[in-house]
Amino acid sequence: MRRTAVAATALALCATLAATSCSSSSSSSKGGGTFTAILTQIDSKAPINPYNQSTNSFRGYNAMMLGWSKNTATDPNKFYPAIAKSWELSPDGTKLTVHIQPNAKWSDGKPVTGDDLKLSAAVAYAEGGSAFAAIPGTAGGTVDVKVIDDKTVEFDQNATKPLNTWFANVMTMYVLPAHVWSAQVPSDIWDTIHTALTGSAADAKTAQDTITALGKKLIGWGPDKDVSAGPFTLTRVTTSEALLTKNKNFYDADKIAPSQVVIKNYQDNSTIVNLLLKGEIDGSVYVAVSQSQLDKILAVKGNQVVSGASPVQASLVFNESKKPFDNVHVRRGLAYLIDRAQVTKVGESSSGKASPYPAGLTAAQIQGWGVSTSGLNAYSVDTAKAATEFQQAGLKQAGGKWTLPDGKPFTVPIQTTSDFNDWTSGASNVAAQLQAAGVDAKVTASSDYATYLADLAAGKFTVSWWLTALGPSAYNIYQRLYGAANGWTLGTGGGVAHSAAGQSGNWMGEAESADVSGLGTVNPGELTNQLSQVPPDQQKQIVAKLAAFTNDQVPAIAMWDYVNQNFVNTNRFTGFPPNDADVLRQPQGVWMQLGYIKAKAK
Amino acid sequence: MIHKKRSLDGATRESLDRATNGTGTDGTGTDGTGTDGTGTAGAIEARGIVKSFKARGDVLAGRTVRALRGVDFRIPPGGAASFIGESGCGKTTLGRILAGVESFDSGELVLGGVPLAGLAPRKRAPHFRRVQLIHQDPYSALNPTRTVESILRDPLALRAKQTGQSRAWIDGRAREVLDLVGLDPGYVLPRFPHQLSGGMRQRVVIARALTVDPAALVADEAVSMIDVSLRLGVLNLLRELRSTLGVSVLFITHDVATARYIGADGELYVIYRGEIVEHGPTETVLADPVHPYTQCLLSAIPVLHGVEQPGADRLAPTEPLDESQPEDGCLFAARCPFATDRCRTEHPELGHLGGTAHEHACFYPQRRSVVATPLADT
Amino acid sequence: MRNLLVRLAGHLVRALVMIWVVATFTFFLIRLMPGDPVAAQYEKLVQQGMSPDAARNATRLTYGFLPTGSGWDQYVHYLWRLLHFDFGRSTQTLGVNASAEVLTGAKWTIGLVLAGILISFALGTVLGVIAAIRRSSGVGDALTITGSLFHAIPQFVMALVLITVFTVIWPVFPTDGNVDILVDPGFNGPYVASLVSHASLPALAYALSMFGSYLLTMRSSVISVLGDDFVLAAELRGLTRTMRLRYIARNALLPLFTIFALTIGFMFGGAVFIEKAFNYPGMGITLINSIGHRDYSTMNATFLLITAAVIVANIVADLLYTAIDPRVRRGGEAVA
Amino acid sequence: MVTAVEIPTGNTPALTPARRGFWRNLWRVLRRKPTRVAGAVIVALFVVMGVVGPFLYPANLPTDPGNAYAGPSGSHLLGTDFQGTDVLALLVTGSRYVLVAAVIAAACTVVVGTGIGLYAGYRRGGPDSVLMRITDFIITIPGLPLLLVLSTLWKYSNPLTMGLVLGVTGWGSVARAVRSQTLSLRERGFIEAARGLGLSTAHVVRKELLPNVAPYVAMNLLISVTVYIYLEVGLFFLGVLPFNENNWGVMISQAVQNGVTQTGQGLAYLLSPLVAILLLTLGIVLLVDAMDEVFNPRLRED
Amino acid sequence: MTAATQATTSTAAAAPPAVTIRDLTIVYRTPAGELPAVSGVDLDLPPGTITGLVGESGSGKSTLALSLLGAVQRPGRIAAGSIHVDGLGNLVELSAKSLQEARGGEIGYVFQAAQNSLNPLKTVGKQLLDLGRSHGVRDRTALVRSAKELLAGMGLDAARVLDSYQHELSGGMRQRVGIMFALVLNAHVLVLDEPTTALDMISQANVLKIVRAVHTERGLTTLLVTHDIGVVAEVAERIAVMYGGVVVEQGETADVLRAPKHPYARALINAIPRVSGDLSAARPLPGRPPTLGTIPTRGCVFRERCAVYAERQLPACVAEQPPLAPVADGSGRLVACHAVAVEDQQATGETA
Repeated sequence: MRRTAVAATALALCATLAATSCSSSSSSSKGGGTFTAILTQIDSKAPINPYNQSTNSFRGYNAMMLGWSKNTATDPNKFYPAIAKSWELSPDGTKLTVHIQPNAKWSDGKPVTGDDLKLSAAVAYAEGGSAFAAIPGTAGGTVDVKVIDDKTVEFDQNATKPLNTWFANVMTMYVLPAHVWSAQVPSDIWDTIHTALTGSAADAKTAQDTITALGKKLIGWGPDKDVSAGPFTLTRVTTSEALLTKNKNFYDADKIAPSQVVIKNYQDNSTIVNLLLKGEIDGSVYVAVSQSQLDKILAVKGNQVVSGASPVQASLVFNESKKPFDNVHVRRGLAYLIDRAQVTKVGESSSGKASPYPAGLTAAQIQGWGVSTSGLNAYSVDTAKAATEFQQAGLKQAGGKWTLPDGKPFTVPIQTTSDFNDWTSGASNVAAQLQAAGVDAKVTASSDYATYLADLAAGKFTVSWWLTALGPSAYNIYQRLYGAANGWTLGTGGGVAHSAAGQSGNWMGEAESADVSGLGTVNPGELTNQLSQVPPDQQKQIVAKLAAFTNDQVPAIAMWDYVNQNFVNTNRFTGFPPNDADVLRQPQGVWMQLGYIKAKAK
Repeated sequence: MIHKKRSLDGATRESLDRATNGTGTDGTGTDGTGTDGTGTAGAIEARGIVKSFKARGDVLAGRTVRALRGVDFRIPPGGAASFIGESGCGKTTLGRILAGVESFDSGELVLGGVPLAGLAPRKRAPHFRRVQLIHQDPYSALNPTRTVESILRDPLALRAKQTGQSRAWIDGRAREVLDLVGLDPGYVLPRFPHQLSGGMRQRVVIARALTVDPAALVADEAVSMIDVSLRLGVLNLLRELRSTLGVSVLFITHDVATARYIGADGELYVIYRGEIVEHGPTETVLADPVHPYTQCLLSAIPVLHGVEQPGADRLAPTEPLDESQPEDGCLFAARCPFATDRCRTEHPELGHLGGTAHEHACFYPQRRSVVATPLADT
Repeated sequence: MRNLLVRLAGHLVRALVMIWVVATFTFFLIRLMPGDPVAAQYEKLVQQGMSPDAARNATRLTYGFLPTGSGWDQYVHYLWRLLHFDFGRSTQTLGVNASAEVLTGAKWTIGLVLAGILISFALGTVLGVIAAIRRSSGVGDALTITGSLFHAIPQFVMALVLITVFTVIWPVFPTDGNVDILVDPGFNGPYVASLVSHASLPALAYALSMFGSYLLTMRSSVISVLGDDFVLAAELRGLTRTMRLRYIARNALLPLFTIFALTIGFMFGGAVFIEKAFNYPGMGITLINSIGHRDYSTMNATFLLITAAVIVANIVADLLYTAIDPRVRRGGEAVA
Repeated sequence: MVTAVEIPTGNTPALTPARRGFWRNLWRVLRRKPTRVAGAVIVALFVVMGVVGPFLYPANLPTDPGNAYAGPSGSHLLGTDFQGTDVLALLVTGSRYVLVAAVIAAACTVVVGTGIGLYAGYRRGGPDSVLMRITDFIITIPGLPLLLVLSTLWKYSNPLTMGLVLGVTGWGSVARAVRSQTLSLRERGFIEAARGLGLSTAHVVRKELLPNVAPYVAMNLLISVTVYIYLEVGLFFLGVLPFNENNWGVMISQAVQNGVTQTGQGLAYLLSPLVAILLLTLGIVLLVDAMDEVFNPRLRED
Repeated sequence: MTAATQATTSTAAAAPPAVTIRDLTIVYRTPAGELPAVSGVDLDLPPGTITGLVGESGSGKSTLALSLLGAVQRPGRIAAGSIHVDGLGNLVELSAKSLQEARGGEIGYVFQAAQNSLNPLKTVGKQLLDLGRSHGVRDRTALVRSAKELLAGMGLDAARVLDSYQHELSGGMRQRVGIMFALVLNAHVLVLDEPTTALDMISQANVLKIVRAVHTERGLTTLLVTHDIGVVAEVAERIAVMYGGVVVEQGETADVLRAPKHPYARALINAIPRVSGDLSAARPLPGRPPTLGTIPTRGCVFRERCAVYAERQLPACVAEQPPLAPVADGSGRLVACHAVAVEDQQATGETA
C-alpha cells in the first residue's frame, strides 16, 4: 500500500497548509508591542559583532555607539548622545573627553564603564576603525585612550596630523561589553597597540601583524548570547528575520515603546513592497519604489512615508581618458541635451528628485553649505547651446546626426548594471533623449554590481553611473569626484599627488587641474583634501569653489538626488519623526532612543 | 508477390561472375594473399576456436561462461554445414565469430584460404565481409527508417566506389540481387521494411548480404521467426544460392528438420556446451546418431502421429541444459541416460567412428533409431 | 548484499572523482570572475554613509581572508583544506565558516526540494497513470498537454504567478522568510504550522513546475508497462483490477528513479529562482549573495554542495532501483 | 502483447511512395490532428516575428515618458513600458534576440548531445567511458549556478554567445539519452549487418543510427527551444544578465522590478512577453506530438 | 494413436462439449473501420481432450484463445456469437466480476514461453499469494501446498521456484510455473497459447510431456494454440486449422494429418520439412498470410493462395466464404472448402 501512504502524506500536508494559512495572518498582527522593521541582510550564522559586515548586532537596537551622528550636510561633528551622555573636545580638536551615561547598563545588569570603552577602542584597532589605525603617523589617528574614571574616558588624536573627521570617527565607535569580549582580547593588547604606534620599525611591524591577526580572529567572533547596552537584545535570529526584545536595563528604557522588534531581511525589493502592501512594516529603511507602488503602498491603512534629504546622488560620470569626452565642451553639450527631470521620472520617479545643478552636490547640500546658486549653471535643456558646445569641440552635424571631427559617428556608450533597476531605466531614457537629439547613444549593462565596479575601476567604461555627493561630510562628498577614482591620492608628505588617467585606479581620468573663469587654475583634489583638515567656515569656501569648478567642468552630470524615503505604519505606533528630521538618516532604534515612536493608544 | 524464381539468363550469370571475380581480385589486392575466385576461395576453416564471456552484473567475481571450447570444422566452397544444439550451446556465438561481429579468444580461422590470425583487425575486415550473417530476426535486421532501395544501395555504392562502377551499375545490381532472392524489384525497392512480410524481409536481408558477393552465408535460425507457410521458400532460396552462386551456407538452428532440408548433402555438427560432440554427413548422423546427446535432441522432435511413427529407440526428454553442471568428464554426463563413472571423470575426445567420416565424442557410441519415420501407407 | 556493497563502493569512487573535478572546475572558474570582494564591500559601505577612509579601513580586514600566492598554490591549499572538510572562510560574513553559511541555507532548500518532489511525484505519477490508461480519450490528451505545458513552464514564472495570486490578490500565505520569528522555535504546533505555511508556496512552485515531467515520464512508462506481457497475464489469471494496477504502477515507477536523480539537480538549480522570488532564505539566496559579494569560499562550497546533492540523489536513485528491482539486486543474469 | 493480430494503421498497406518530400510528409502528418496544425501555425508566427518583425520598426523605438505604463489602447495595442515605449514594438523587436539565442542553444545542445551520444554509444569502450564521464560532469555540475557565474564572465552582447553558452552547459542529458538509445539500437541486427557489409563508422552513425534517433532528437530540439527561452528569460528575471538589446527577458525583469505584480499598473507590459512565451511553448508542445510520425515511416502511414 | 488418446476420444464422443463456441465474430477497431479478426467461428472442445488450434500469424488463433477467457484486448471486441463454457454459461454475457473470477479459476491460461508472464518485481510465491487473494482463497497454506505439488510434479524444486524471480528461471521453468499458475486453482479448462515457441527442442519436449501429463491427470479440457503442427501432432487428439479468422478444417489429428482435405491444411502440412523421408516432398506455399486489413471480405479467405482455386477457378470461391461443414466420409471431419463440398456432392451423387 505504498501508493496510498504517499497520497495520505500529501493529504496531511494539504490539511496543515489549510490550517496554517489562517494562523499565519493572525500571528502577524499578534503583539501590539512588536515593532517590525526592515534592515539590510540578515544572516543567522553571522556573529553578534557590529564590525562584521553581516552582523546580528544591529546599530541603534542592540549595538551602541558613543553618539549618533546627526549627519547634517555642513557639520559632520554634530551628534546626539548615546552611550556618551556628553563630551568635550579640546579647541585644537585633538583631545576628546567622553562622559558615559550614568545609568548605562548592559543587558545582564553590569554597568557600562570606562573599561568597556577602552576595550572597545582596542577592538576598533584590531578591526580597523577609521580613527583607530595601528599605523604610526596616520593622519586623524587615535594615539591613546585613557580611562579617567568609571564613567569618563579620554581619547587623544595624533597631534601632528590632526583631522577634523577624527571626532566623528571616534564618536561612531561601537561600544562592546568588556566582560564578554575581554576573553577574546589579549590582556596586553594596549602594550601591543602602543608598540605598533611608537615602537621601533621592526617592533612596530610585529605589533601590527599581531593586531591584524587578532582582527582576523575577532571579526568572525561574537558572543553566543547577546549582551547589549542598547534598547534591545537579540533573542533569536532566523535566516531572514531577527527578533529583539526590549532591554530593561537600557538607560532610557522609558522611552522605548515596543516590547520587541522584528527586523526583516532586505533581500529583494518586491518582497519588501509586498510586506508594505500588507501594512506589516512599522518602519522601513530607504526602499526604492515606483510611483505606482508608492501610491498603492500609501493606500494601505496606516502606511505613511517620512522622507528626508539623502546625501546620495546618481550621476553619469565621464571617463575622460576616452575621446572626445576629455573635451569639456562635449561634456557640457551632453549636459545641455539631457532633460534630467525626465530621466528622474523614468528612473526614480518616487524616491528621486532631479538634481538642480551638476555640481557634485545634492540640492540639500547646496542649500546646507550655502552655495550661491546664482553662479551655477543648471544646464537646462537647450539644443542650441548644446550645438554650440559640440561645435566648439569640433563635432559636426550631418543629417541630424553628430559626428566626430574625423567624420566617424559620435557615440555615447552608457554603462549601467542590471543590479540597479533605476539606473538601467534612467540610462535607457538618457539614450532615448540623446538619440532624439542626433547623438548615437547606446546602453550596455554589466551583469552585476561587482562586475560593474571591477570594469569601472579598470577604466573600461566611457559614460557610467556613479553615486556622487555621498555625504554627509564635505570631504566625503568631493572624495567621490576628486579622490582616488580620479587619481588624487594622499602622498607620504601629507600632500596630494595625482596620477595619470588609467593609473593607480584613476578611471575617471580627470586632469590634475583646470582653468575655470573666475576661479583661475584649480586643483580640485588638493582642495578636497583640505576639506578634511580645515574648520567648517573655511570648508564652506572650498565647497563653493569645488561646486563652481564641478559645475563648469562637468566631470559628472548629476541626474537625481535620492530622497530618503522611510515607510512607517501608524496602526500600531505613532510619534514618528517629521519629514526632513536629521534622525531619519539613522535606524529606527535610534529614533526610539531619541523619544520617537510611541505605542498607539487603543 | 514473391514471383516465381526465374532461372538466371546468360547475361545475369555473366555479370554475376564478373562481380564475384572483381571481389576476388579486390580481396587479393588488399592483403596480397591469393584467392582465384574458383577452387578454395570460399573455404572456411576453424581450428580450436575458444570463446569465453564474462558474466554480466558481477564485475568482481569475474565468473566466465565458456561459450566455445575449441571448435574445429571445415566447409568447402559451396558446401553446407549445419550446427544444431539447444539454446545456450554456443552455436550462435560461433556464427557471429565467423561473420566477424564477435571476437574469439584463441584458435585459428581461415577464410578463403587466408589465416586471419596474423592479420591486423583492419586487414581482417575484407575477409569477414565475405561471410555474411543472416539474422534470426528479419524485423530488426533492417533499418526501419529506410527503404529497401536505400538499404541495398549503400553497400553497393561502397563497392562501386572501390571498383569504379557507375551509378547505373548500382541500380542494376540492386535489381539483380532482388531477382536472385525472388523478389520483384519494382514492388520491393520503394518500400519500407515494415511494409513487407517476414519472408520478404528475410529475402531482403539475404539480398543485402549478396551485394558484397559473399563466399558464405551464416544463417542463424534464419526462418524461426517467419510464418510456417513462408519458411520453405526462404530455405529453398538458400539452397538455390548454394547451387547457382556457389555460396556456402552455414545453417545454425535447433530445428533439425530445417537443418536437414538445407544441408542434406552437407555436414552436420552437433554442439553441446561449446563442444562438437558429433559430426558427420547430415543424413548419416540423422539416420544413425551415436552420441546420446544427439539422440536426445533427435528424440525431442515431435512426431507427426498419423503420418509418421516414432523411432524405436526414442528417448524420453532430458532436463534442460544447466551451465552449472560439472565440467570434468563428459560435459553431457549429468544428463546422459547412459552415463557411467568413466563418463563423469574422463573427458571423451572427438574421434572417428570406425574409420568413417562420422565423428563422435562418446565412450560408448551406440547407434539408436530415434528419429520418426514415415508410415509406410502414406 | 555483497552486490549492493560493491555497487556502493563503485558509486563512492566515482562520486569522489566527480567532486574533485567539479571542485577544480569551479575553483578556477570562480577566480576568473571579474570583481573582488573588497571592492564590492567598499562600495556598499560608502553607500551606507561610511566615509571613504573608514570604508577603506573597514575593508582592509577582508584582504586577510583572501587567498594569497600563485593560482596553483591556492589550488593545492584549497584541495588540502577540502580534504579536511574546511571550505574556507566567508568574506561576506567575514570570518565565518563558508560551510556553516551554506549548510544553514541548504537545510531550508533541501526541505523545500523534498517537499516539492513529494508533492510533484504524487501528483505526477497519479495523473501519469490516468493519462496513460485514458490515453485514447480526451482526458488523456488534456492531461498530456497540461503535463507538457507545466513541464515547460519554468519555476520563476510559476513563482511569480503564485506570489501574485496568494500574497497580493488573495493574501493567505506569508510573502517571505521561512518561519515567523515571533513563534517560539521547537517542535510545537504554531512553529510547525509557521514552517509549513512559509514553505507551502515555494514548495508548490517547485511541485507545479516539476509534476509535468513526472506525469509525462510516468505516462510513457505506464504505457510501456501496459504493453508488457505480464500485465495481460495478470488479467488472464484473474487478478483483480486493483492488484493489476499495483503491478503496473510498481513496474512503471522504475524509470522514474532515473528522472528523479536528474530532477534533483534541476531543483537545486531552480532554488535560485524560487528562493529569490519568495525571499526564502535557502541555498539559492546564499549563492546569489555570495556571487554578488564575490564570496569565493561560499560560492565554492555551494557548488560542491549542489554537486554532492546531485551525486547523492543519483546514488540513492540507483540504490532504490537496486532495492526494488530484483533483476539488479539478485545478479544480472537469468539462470539460462 | 499476446494479441497476434497485426492491426493495420490504415485501410490499405499498399504502396506508400517512399521518397516523398520531407515537407509534404510533414504537412501530411500535421494535418492529422487540428492541434498539430495549431502548433505549427503558432510556431510559424513566431518565426516570422523573429525574422521579419524587427525590420518593421525603427532601430531606436520612440519613447514617451509622459505616457509610461499605459494600458492597451488604440495607439498602443499592448500598452507602454516604463518610458512610454510601445510594448507591441518591444515584443516584436525583442523576439529576435530571445528566439535566436534559444534556437542556437537548442541546436548546440542537440548537435553536441546527439553527436556525443551516438559516438559514445556506438563506439563503447574507451571513448564511451571518457565521453560519458564528461557528460556526467555536465549533468552533475549545477547548471543555473554555473550560468550565474558565467554571466559575470561573458558579456552576452549578442544572441550567438548567449546561445552558445546556454547550449554548451545543457547537452548532458540529451547525450546520455541518445547514448542509451544507441546502445540498444546497436544490438539490433541492422547495425551489425551494416558493419558486416563493410560500411564505415561514419556511414553507420549517419545513415543507420541517426534516422532512428531522429524523432527523439527533433523533439528535443523543439523542447530545448522552450527550455532555453525560459532559461534566458529567467536569467534576465534574476537580473544577472545585462540587457543590451530589446528582449522579452528585459521586459519581464523591468516589469517585475517596477512592481507590476503588486500594483497591476503596466500589467500588459508584464503579460505580453509572458503570454508570448507561453503561447510559443504551447505551439511547440502541440507540434512535438507530430515528430514521432514525421520521422518514423511506420507511424506515418495513413 | 495411443491407448489413452483412444480412451479420451471415445468419452469425448459421449459427453457434451466442455466448451462450445458458436458463430463467434471478433472485430478490431482500426482507422479503416471495424475489421474482423475472427469471423463466424464454431468450435467445440470435448471434455477431456486436447484440441490443437493451428494457424499462422494473422489467422486469429490468439484472439480466439483470448476470447475463451473473455479477455479480447481493446480495440477488439466480440461482435457476435457465444462461448459456452461448462459450468460458467455464456462468457459473452458474464459480468466483469464473474469473468475475473473465472479467469484463473475455472479457466487457466498459459503464455508463450518467450513472453514474460510474471511480474518481474515479485517472487513467484508472492504472485501466487496475489492470485489467491484475487480469487478469495482463504486457505493460503493449502494454496501454497497445491502449488508445490504441481511444481514438484513437473520436476521442479518447488521451494526454490516459489522464492525465485522471473529472471532467475529458465524458459522451460517459466513455462512450468505458468502451467502451475493456470492450474493451481483447479481450472478444468486450460488454454495454452504457443506454449513452446522459442523453446528449443528438448525444452519443448519436456513442456509437451508435462502438458500431456497434467491434462490426463486432472481430466482437463485443453486448447493448445500454436503455429507448429508438430506440437499439435505430438499431443493433441483433435486439431482445428485456422486461416484468415476462419476455421478451415477440424477433426481428429491423425486423420487430418494423414489426409488433409482443405487446400490450406494440405499446403501447410506439406510445407514442413521433415527429419526423415523424402526431402522433395516439402512444397512451399505461395503468397503471404493475410493481415487484418488484407483478409478478403468476400469469397474464400484462402482463395488468393489456393492451388485448387488456381486450377479450377470455382465461382463459389469468389462469391462467398464456404461454411465449415462435415465431410461425407463420416469421419466427423469438418472442412470449409467449396471444392471439397463439390467433390463430396459428386461422390455422394455417384454413390446415390
